[in-house]
Amino acid sequence: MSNELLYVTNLNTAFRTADGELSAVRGISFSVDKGETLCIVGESGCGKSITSLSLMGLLPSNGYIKEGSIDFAGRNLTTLSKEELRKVRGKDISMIFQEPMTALNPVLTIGYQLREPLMLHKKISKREANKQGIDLLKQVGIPYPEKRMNQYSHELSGGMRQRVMIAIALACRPQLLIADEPTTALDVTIQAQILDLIQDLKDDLNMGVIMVTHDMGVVAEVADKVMVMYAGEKVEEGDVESIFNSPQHPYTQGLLRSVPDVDDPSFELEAIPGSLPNLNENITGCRFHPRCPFAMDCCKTESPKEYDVNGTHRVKCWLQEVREDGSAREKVAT
Amino acid sequence: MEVLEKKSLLKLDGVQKYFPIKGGFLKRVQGHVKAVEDVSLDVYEGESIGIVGESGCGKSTLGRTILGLEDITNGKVLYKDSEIQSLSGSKWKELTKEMQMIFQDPYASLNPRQRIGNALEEVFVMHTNLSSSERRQKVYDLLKEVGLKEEHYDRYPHEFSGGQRQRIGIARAIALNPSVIICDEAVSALDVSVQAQVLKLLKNLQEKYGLTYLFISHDLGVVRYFCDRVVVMYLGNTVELASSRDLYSNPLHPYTRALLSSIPRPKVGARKDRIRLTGEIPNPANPPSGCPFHTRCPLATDICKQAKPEWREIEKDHFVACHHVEQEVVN
Amino acid sequence: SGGSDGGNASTDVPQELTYASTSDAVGLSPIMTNDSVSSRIIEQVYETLFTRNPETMEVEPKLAESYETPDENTWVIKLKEDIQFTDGTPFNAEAVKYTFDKFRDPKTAAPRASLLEPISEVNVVDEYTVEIKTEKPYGAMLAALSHTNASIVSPEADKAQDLMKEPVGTGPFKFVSWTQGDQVVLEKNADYWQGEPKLEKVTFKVVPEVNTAISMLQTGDVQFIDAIPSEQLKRVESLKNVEITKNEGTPMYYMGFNMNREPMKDLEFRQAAAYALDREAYVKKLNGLGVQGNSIIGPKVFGFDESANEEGYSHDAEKAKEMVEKNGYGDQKLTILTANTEAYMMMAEIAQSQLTQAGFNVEIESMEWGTFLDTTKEGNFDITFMGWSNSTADGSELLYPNFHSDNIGSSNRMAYSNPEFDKLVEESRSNVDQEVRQQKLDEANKLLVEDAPAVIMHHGVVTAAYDKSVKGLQVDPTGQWSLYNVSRE
Amino acid sequence: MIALISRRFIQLVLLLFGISFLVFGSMHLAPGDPATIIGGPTASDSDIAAIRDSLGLNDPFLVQYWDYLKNIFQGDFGYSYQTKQSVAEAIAIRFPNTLNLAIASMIVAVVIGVIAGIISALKQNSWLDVTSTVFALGGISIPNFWLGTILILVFAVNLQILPVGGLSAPFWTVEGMKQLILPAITLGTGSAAMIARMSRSSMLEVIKADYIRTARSKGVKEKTVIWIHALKNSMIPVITVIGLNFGFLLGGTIITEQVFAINGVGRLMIDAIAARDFPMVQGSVLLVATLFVLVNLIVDIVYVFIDPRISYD
Amino acid sequence: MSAEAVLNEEIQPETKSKKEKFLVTTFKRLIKNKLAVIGLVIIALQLILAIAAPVIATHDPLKQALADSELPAFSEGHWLGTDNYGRDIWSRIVYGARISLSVGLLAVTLGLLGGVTLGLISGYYRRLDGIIMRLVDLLFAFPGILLAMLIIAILGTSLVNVAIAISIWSIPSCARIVRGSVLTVKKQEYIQAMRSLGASDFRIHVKHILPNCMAPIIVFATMRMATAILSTSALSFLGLGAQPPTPEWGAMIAQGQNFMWTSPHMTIVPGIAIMLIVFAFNVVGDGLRDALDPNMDLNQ
Ligand SMILES: Nc1ncnc2c1ncn2[C@@H]1O[C@H](COP(=O)(O)OP(=O)(O)OP(=O)(O)O)[C@@H](O)[C@H]1O
Ligand SMILES: Nc1ncnc2c1ncn2[C@@H]1O[C@H](COP(=O)(O)OP(=O)(O)OP(=O)(O)O)[C@@H](O)[C@H]1O
Ligand SMILES: [Mg+2]
Ligand SMILES: [Mg+2]
Repeated sequence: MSNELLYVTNLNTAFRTADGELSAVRGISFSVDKGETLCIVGESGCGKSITSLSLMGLLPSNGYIKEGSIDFAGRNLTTLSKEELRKVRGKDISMIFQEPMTALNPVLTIGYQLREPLMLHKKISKREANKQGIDLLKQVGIPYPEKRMNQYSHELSGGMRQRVMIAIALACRPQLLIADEPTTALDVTIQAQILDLIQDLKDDLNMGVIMVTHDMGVVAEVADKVMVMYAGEKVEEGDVESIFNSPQHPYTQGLLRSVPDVDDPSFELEAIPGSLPNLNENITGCRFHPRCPFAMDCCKTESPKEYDVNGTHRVKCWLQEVREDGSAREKVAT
Repeated sequence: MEVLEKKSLLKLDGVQKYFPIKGGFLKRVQGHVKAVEDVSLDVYEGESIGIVGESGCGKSTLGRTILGLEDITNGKVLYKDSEIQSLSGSKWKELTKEMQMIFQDPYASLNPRQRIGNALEEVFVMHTNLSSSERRQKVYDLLKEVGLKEEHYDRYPHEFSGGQRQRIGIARAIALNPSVIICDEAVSALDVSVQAQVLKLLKNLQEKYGLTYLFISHDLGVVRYFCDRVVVMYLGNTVELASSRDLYSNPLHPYTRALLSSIPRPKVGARKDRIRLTGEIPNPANPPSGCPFHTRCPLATDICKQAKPEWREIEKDHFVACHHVEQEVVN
Repeated sequence: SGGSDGGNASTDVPQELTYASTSDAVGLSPIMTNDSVSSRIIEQVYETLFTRNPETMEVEPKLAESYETPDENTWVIKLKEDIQFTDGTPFNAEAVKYTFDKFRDPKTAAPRASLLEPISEVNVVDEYTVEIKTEKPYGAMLAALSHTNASIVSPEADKAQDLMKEPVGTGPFKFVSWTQGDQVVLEKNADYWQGEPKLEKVTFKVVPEVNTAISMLQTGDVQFIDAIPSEQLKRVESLKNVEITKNEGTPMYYMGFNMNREPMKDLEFRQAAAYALDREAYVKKLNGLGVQGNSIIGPKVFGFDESANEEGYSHDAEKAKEMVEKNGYGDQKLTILTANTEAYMMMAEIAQSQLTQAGFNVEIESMEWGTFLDTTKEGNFDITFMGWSNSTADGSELLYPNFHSDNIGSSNRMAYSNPEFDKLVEESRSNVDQEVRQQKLDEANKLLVEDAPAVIMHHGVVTAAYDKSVKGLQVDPTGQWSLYNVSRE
Repeated sequence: MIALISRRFIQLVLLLFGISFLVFGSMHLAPGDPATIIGGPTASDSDIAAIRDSLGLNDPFLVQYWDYLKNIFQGDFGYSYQTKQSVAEAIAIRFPNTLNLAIASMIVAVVIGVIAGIISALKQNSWLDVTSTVFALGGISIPNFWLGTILILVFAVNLQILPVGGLSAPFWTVEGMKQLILPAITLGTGSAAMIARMSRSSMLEVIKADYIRTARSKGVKEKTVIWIHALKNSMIPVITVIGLNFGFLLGGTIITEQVFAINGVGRLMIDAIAARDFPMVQGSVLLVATLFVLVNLIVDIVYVFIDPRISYD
Repeated sequence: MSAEAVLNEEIQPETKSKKEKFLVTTFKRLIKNKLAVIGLVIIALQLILAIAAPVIATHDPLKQALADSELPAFSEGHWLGTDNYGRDIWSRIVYGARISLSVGLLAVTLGLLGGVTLGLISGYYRRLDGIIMRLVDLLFAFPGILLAMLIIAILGTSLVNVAIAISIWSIPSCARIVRGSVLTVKKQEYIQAMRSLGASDFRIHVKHILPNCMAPIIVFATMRMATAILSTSALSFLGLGAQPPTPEWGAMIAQGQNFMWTSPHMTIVPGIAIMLIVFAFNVVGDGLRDALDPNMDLNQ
């Protein structure tokens, strides 16, 4: 039996809008193994959340998967019926949403929302579910969980809401956890606690994790693999050491340079100049080229191929070709 | 960046905010969540003051209370010597021109039925006499400044990504060049590159206009980079206040230390041993007696359970509320 | 007698009858009420001294034995003996005096007080003889005394209880219960002086909607309804289990002109309007529930003479147009004020259309009943429609209130004033010789028809529809009926 | 909450004062005189004067009002001008019928309305939605008179399975229920229509919300998503409409009461107004006002239970 | 001066185009909805009927022909039959559209104005809530007929007064519906955000709370059309407004009810007319709601 949990090939997701069709995700392929953590990083608006939602089959009403397949534990999720998909969700795959305030139902108690997946998928009594729910809240570090069970989302702080979301997602011990910026609203001590919790579950259950985050510290701590996205495309992918130690794509390099360093008081921030192109912007060649300090002529005309850096590390950048023959260095634009 | 003449712009005096807890069949008030217990603070003109602390310790509530969005339970907030809570009508409008807030939840703070272009333009409609084409131009500039595009003008909030929405919130807050901005997790949803861009923008504005920031954040790296001083809050109380340099190099309060030790470093395998807080997490509705941190403090002794530690200036401009600081310092 | 023949056949049908009316009785005291629904019930529970024979229309004694008029202002009435009210109180001269005195007492504020207004004194002569004195001779005395409102009440009961709620009379039925707004239940008076009635129990049910009442008649929930609106007649006629009676009746409906206003003051105007009205077409629309005629006094009312129908102004569209044109009646906008009930609205709509065709410029203004009464009383109208049920079936009781100048400002809504006519009416009222009265009334009637302050729309037809199992029901021309002889088979 | 309730009761008292004064005033202002109506067209001037006097209508307006108030404080709501019955008693006889009818038709309305509305919302723009829309619109555009009469014709006259009218048996008996069915349907359709449209539209408002997505992400059955997660969020306008309609029904519904020969408050009030029976009108208006305040209080309390963010203090 | 003028000139097309753009996009979204288009067509047709009544009507709507009364539909010369006075029903429907549509629209508009204002204020200001809501209760409890009688007594009888009377009946319902929604909406964070931006209460109400309460208001208004048209008849019966023989749909239905057994078409025909118009307004309302809802994907 293979160790592969999720295998996404050539995922294309688009939106219907007043201005026509917009492609938010453009032909992304990746895989997650059991017990593996894949971190997705990339610029804000590059399509990380939409990729996650595509996997869940929960795109906004104007979004749809145009192309591609999502194989999860041997089944292609894109072809499942609504009902079959429903049975997978929450039990086998669960997701932590990015905005906890709007993602929690304002008129149902935290307790209700937490008990629901437990009772549904584990078929346990309400009382039992309540007990387990309290345990879950305790695990995510919420003080006085008994009381919180009866509260509503607007009575919680931002971080508490986020932790409630996490507790809900973890409730049924899924095989695959998709966490969209799960710890942005948490202070570092609790963040560490949550990351530990996920790590433990991963070890215990052999759970696969897809984590979307901006916090490079978190990436360094939890990731096995990292996928870097830019403007709807995957630009680089590799195991965590390789990405951190030898980032290949100019965007990845820029990203890592922008991380503020706590330990260095004199640190100066460095942002990548320019901004993310619009979804409907028609950019020929490499989508990063307008911002790329190394852009070459070929970058403007032709999409880069995918290059293998080492066994696991792949990158989509013409520079690789240049590097391979080592002759065209001078072509690098300033 | 020594502040020569410290002029207090915003003064918090014993600010306290309790929320009623309702329950039972008739939804009677059964107690109070003591979200902000006792916060006194001088915010100086032109500085950035970071507010950090455990999730749920009352940072957002403090921010909202300062702006008068929550009724204050006790205490006073003085802006330029006038009490904010008693402002009304036109005075209030004046104030909002000078004091702005970036909300923690950008999605919820945008009207779902308003195109974001209009949402931004509205700020100018309310406070300026600009013509509509000027306003529009301003909005385009703002969008560009926060890394969005003119094309985004006609979109609705739900058509954005989390980070994009956050930037809209930022754009809205800086639109009028206020003097004070309360940033509640203003950059948390941004990737590091955009974050860097936005932080630079905020810094530039500060340099240009002498802006003052109250910067609530969990990202201690960002706080260190961005803030001149940092307040650490725990369970509705301030527990430590120092310049960021001092705080990061010489944290005194055990909670601050635990916090700093837990920062994940962006290097693979760089994970240090962090201080794990054990013990019971206190309930804000029924905070522990004495020092609020004693239930989880590795140094806690009997006195911590009985007496609330005083807010003391241990070193110059370094305040802390802990019974055991001297002892620590000596050690 | 009549009832006992049917006795055998009727064994399986309970001797119970349910009657439906569209509104609830106001009350069950003849003294304090003035509405038709109340009078339907009162009629079964109480009795009057005299009664009008439904066939001959002659007044006959009922509780009275006989009467004499020693002088024009005195009526001595002998009463029947050995009659008791259902509470055991004996019926005697005392009771009659009590009833009439109470009725006339201004403190009582009886709504129909005008009925006995000419009476100045009621005296007990002996146990069974009363003497009624009037100031002026009162020709319609017997008609008044046969009016339901002049029913005799039990003095004991009236003192002990509220007759409005718990009536006590000498009639064939006695009161059982009343659920306000819903129903009144009566049961037979086993001790009734003429012998007990055949029906055991009678229910007067309130069914506000005629459609529903007819449905109930069809399903057998109700056995008897009356006053069927003309629009519903076809439906009722189609019901297989239902019998319908239609009799010419005393009610009359007329178009009245405001005699205080121009141009209605103008005889020619009124004539033109009368010519313009195609009353034949209108009466046809009533599906047989109306009788056409020019006479104000209807065929079933005392004082009527066939010749009066020849007088007046029958439909002549050409003549009407001519007159309108000649006098420029079309130049002025006039309103037809009408109460918003079906029957009047129909008159108004048809008349408005016909008058318009003749060149008049008329508009309809409809009003709710209470407002209408007020407005017409104040004389704020040009043309209006009104009706009179003639429950005494006596012409004086029609002409005096409606057209006599005494009543301008109240029931003479048209403010018609004609001394010659007034005199004739007064004579008809003050004469006790019925021949003379007939004569005077006829004269007054013809004068009125000529003068046309009012144009008769139609004379009513009283109707009743009842289940085929109901036998022996007879409806008076006044619309009243007694259930005494009714039985079910 | 207790504060809310007690505040409402104080307001209620003030409201009752206000409305009694207004009604009293407008009855005097409106054309039509009780005495003329009692007397009828036959009455002579002196008859009417006597009636006016006996009703105390010759007193100045404020004196009449003051007397009325004084009596009310002694628990006496007066006597009908026309029938001389006690107002309190007259209302007491009719109110149970009205209440029965109101509850029954509200049940019909809520059940049909909410279900139809939700189905419509879920299958937006499908033939199911269009059908339910058309039915809803039929429900509101068909006059009760018409519907009631047709129902009687079909079910009572032709099929003979239900009684034509009346409401004599208590509603918990079989007979009582049978009597209630047709009027309840007649009355319920209008409210059902409104409720259906309201539910549909508010359901559509919330169905796209993020928390619905969250519910789906938990693998919650679509039914639960709708009936729990979405419904509760969309209930506020629906509850408002239910409250409104219930209030209206409690005030009595003239047409339906007439068509089905139901002895209810609506008919009482309309007859009283027609007869300018001031005390009776007053009594019924005070009842209706009180009921409205109570119903609205309940609605306001329900709001808090539906949406915890709402508070009144 | 001249510079200013130039400036102004520049501005105006801008503002206009922005509003225009909003209307155009809303309209575009609206006409994507097939039902809404049907609704728009029905409304347009009815308007044409009303305006071009003299051309379209086959008979004088007031002309009686007692001999030809109660002809069924599809009779010769009267394709929708005649009423109990022999008047041509089609012609009456056509002319009646004028009154029924204008009274219906006016009444609903007035009712909305009053109701929405009261509802907004009462929902937003806790202090005024009690007073306004009790006022609304008072309006509820105040008997409608008495109100109509008062209006006749004080204002007189006219079609506008009919609309006023009917609109007063809608105010309380509308106010409560709006208030209910405001209570939820005002607690949303974006309203607080607007406050912190210094928005005036008026702006918050009109630009932020109101659009987010639109759905129930649209439903209420479109449904109310039916009630408004139907209640016109009750009022004209009392003498307020259109008097017979003026054709008016509600009155036609009321009159026809007496002939339900013999000539049901007398009620059915105007009934269908009302239903059509109410259907039209409702589906257009639905479409509008969807078109105004940015979250709604109209292309699927
Ligand atoms: N409903 C929608 N309609 C149209 N465009 C949309 C919609 N939702 C998202 N988008 C666009 O799709 C792109 C990808 O969005 P996504 O939410 O995946 O970004 P993200 O990578 O998660 O960013 P962030 O880190 O800021 O959350 C963005 O440019 C966004 O503007
Ligand atoms: N409306 C409310 N009703 C009741 N309790 C509330 C309310 N708002 C906040 N609280 C409580 O007040 C406390 C402080 O909340 P606050 O949002 O200020 O925390 P925070 O410091 O901003 O946390 P985070 O970093 O997680 O955003 C929490 O315990 C929260 O549950
Ligand atoms: Mg995202
Ligand atoms: Mg917060």
